[in-house]
Amino acid sequence: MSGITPELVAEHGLSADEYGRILELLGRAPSLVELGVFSVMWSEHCSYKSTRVHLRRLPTKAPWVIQGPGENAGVVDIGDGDAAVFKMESHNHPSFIEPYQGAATGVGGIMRDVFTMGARPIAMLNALRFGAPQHPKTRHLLSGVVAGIGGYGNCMGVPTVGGEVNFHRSYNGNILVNAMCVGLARADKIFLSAAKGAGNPVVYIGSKTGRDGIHGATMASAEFGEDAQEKRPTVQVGDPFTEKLLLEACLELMETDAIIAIQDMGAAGLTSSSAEMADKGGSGIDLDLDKVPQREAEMTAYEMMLSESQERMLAVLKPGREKQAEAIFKKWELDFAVIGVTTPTDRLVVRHRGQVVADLPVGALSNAAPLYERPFERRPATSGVPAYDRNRPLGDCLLHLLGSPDLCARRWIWEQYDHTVMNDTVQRPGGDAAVVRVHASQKALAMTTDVTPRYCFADPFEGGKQAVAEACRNLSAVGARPLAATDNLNFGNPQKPEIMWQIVAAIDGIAEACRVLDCPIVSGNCSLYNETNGEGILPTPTIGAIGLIGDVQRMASLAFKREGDALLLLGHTRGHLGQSIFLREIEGREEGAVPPVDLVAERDHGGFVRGLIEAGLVDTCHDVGDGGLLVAVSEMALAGDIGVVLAPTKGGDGPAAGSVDDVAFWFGEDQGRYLLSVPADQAGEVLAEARRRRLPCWRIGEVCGDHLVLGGTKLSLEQLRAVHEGWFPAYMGQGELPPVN
Amino acid sequence: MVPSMRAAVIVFPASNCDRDAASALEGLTGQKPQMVWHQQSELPAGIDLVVLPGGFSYGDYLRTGAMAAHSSVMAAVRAHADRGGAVLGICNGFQVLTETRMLPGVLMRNAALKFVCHMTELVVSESQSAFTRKYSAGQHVSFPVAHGEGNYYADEATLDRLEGEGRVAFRYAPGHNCNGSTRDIAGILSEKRNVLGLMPHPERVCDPLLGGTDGRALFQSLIETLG
Amino acid sequence: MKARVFVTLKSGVLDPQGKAISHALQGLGFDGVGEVRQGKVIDLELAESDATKARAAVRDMCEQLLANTVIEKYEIELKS
Amino acid sequence: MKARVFVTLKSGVLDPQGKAISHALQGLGFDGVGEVRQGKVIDLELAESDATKARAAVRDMCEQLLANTVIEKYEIELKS
Ligand SMILES: Nc1ncnc2c1ncn2[C@@H]1O[C@H](COP(=O)(O)OP(=O)(O)O)[C@@H](O)[C@H]1O
Ligand SMILES: [Mg+2]
Repeated sequence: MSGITPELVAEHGLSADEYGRILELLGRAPSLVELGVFSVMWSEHCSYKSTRVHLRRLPTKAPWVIQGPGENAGVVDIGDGDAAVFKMESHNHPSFIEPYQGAATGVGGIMRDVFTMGARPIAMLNALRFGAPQHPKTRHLLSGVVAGIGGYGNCMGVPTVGGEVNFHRSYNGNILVNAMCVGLARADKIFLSAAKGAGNPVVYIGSKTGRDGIHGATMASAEFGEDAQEKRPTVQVGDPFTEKLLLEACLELMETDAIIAIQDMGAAGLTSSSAEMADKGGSGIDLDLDKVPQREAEMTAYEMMLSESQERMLAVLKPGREKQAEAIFKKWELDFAVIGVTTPTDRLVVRHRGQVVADLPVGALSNAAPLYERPFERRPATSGVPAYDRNRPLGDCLLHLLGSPDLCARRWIWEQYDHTVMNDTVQRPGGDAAVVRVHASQKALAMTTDVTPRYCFADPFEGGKQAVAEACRNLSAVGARPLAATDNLNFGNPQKPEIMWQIVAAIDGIAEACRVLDCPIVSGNCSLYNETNGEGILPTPTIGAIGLIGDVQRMASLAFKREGDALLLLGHTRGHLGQSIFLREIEGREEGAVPPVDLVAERDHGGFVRGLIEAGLVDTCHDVGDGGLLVAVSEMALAGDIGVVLAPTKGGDGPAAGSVDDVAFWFGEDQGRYLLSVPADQAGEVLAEARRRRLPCWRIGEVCGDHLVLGGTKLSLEQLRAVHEGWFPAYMGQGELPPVN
Repeated sequence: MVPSMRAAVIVFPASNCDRDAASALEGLTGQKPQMVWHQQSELPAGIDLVVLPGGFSYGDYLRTGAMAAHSSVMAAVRAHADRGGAVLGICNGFQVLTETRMLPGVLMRNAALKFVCHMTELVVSESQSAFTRKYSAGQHVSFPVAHGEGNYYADEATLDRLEGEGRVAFRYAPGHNCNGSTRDIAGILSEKRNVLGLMPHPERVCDPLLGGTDGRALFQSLIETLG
Repeated sequence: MKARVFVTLKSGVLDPQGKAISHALQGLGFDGVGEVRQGKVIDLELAESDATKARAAVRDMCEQLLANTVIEKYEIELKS
Repeated sequence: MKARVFVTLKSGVLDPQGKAISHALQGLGFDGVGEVRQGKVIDLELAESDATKARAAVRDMCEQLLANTVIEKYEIELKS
């Protein structure tokens, strides 16, 4: 008796072909529970069916990589027996529907991915994209998302130390909320999710199961229609208090040797956690749903298997250790139940009220999941040098840019995040990379998230390269050696060949940059179908990267520190204005070729800068990014509250290659550049060292006073600060928003 | 001279500045404080100082500090205070102290309804206490704040009394009241002056790498008094 | 005219606060406390004196602002 | 038996949330909205079936936990 109709199949997000494949694999029609299990396991979110073939091209190995992609998070060796564990994940669709809870549960989810590996989370970052500022939903979404991230992270007591925010109309109907968590573990105490061995108890830990977000995983993989608001999918509500207990209880249990495998219940909760653990362990699992702690009465097997209730974990224990584990969870007042056992079969068997409601070969859910080589259509990258007015007054342009939505200070956001709890935040938000000390040591981890979606749209390959290059540059700028990265690939509908091209090319660009910069990808996440009514987002492959600082006393920050320092510029300036913020904000156009990324130069410049910082020669450094040179200089001046007089030599031997005009020189977005501020008596040494290495480096000014002076242009720091700091509070304050919670 | 102050840090289920308080104390005294779980009904013997750390003891659900106020360890903390023992409540710890009524008033939602995390300038209004003797009255110090509910409120009579008895230990400096607290109050003392509650975090400014050392004098005052 | 609005979580939506309160009450020795749910009550003073119009206006306020209808429901009570 | 508890700020205690709501309502074009106050509503399921006992128990809950009587007052409603 199979009541599985084609409509039901379609509602589960499965194509007719995919359903045919299920019939073949099972040799019978699935039960409703089984159909639900397939629908989540074969969803884009869990199976990576559109991207898997391409993700294989990413470099994932290095001698210091302990765990690459394939586990809950990536793990790298940071010396002295310590390991850094990190990953980034999206919660885009839920955050659009309910910004506070969507963002909060996104934070909770990525933290679980990290502590399920045995790591204590030590820092959070978030990469956010919103629609145009003037779009009616943007302010509401922004305030909800920020409050949700803070609400969860602050309660957990994990500092939120970095991230990024962009506005663009392409995100009007699809905001992006990518959260990254970095944790610390002992390198020899990493916990994995392979449920090895038969006869071992499968235990359920954490919150009770309710009817939360049923079919959330399928929702995250389907394009939005007009009726997204109408359907009101059950939104998951986060409970950071319970998560904090879960964190402490799990870490306490991990101090024992009772655990064989452990995995958080993320999207598709019980289904994906049990199927993935069985698959990785090469075992079967028998679950008895009657044992599952339930929040609501009369839950069906289907609901329990698909529930996305938060703050839950599944673990496989060594036999006989149930009591020991239970005592720990009792102490932390969390639910604990033995709900199943591993078996020497290859089947996932689910029982409910005495009936077998699902009996599936594990391989059918994992290996046999569909894998698509979706057609793609190469779109030529934008090209050419855009026209612009060379005579624009530099000072006016600078003030305009510093106060524009994509370049203004983000203080309004990060002051709502506790970024100093845990007493190890040695570089706070607002700099290039955040720096968090490894507790009770001299080492520190630097971390950053980066991508420039407008570049990725214009040229996905160069854009992919640029995202990695910029992330590594941000790490180098504080003096950290890039170790590894996590990627969160946010794109539109992969069934459209032009979108598929963006995915393919961006991955290639990322792969090439990671290879040259020796920064492997160790974890990641894909979020596809970010489209509303056929309109896709700008391709946004967010890169989250971490780096190591050996001695926390030897690091750099962007703030000017001393009057009289010489300001040096490393890297060529060709005045590249294509796809620049200047072009968009001042000229009102988005066109031209993206700035090319010379990866070899990136590698060499980064190494040079790090060497100077490690040697104690440089303590002030900033990379030149969005908005170009003059914006970067202003940021250094504002951060240090000291002015600067700029006077680069013109022509021949000067920093401007060829005949670059002033506007292009100061606002071009050429890659691979850094600004260094060094005591005047050491500048010669730094310049000589650069010459020895044949690196392009010039003195372009002096740090002094309380103005930014450039030829006839003279702007006070006060003036610059007012526009830079002013935009966010003014924007969020116009017409008061209601309290978010 | 080895300071001999013995400190205990109370750990509620979702305390999250317990480690920070402990490492600040250890850094200044050379001794690890005792960590005391909220379900204990007694404090370890010989404790001079009890620290109620920052965090979200019970998720800040219902009201901040409300549930922690009923935990069994709080009866012991109250008894310790009644015996004249020193109690320092930081941030959530301050909220717990007002909920137990060991300190008067309440901490309401920040007036701007947002969590605030930044350095803030304080004025030490009272240097005559075990907590503040190493500061001078009127001295300006920088401590960070990190809270969503630090808006101190008490009725006028209570406020007058606090001020009259010299029990306002810290105020937000003019222009730095980040949460709407009445009379700019950031920290207050109990009647016997052995209990201090304050919203800003002195334990986060005991290490120059973390942005300052203005918090050290608070712990040093305690070491000098209790050691 | 005065209006009182109750904004409560839709049934089935997790209520962490309610859960914690129930737990705390049990801890205080109150036996027999089952599920606890926490919501908001919003009291409004309105210039409108016509009950039908007032109710309609408050309903609009709930839809647009007072309730997050993705997870919350609301009830309106009028008192003159 | 079910109990509903209203916990609201005593008059005279400033209510920033209420103020923000009132402000936002005006911004949305709702005229004639005067003072707005926000409080909590807590719904409890009780095993107790005797109304007098239930009310007494809930009053104790309010005094001990549900309300902070320094700034809040409470009302209790029982429904069987
Ligand atoms: N874009 C990507 N690049 C590299 N690895 C990826 C990418 N997307 C996903 N992965 C890896 O695939 C595995 C499964 O990812 P995911 O389903 O997001 O994990 P989770 O079950 O923890 O949510 C993880 O190990 C993740 O690191
Ligand atoms: Mg996971």
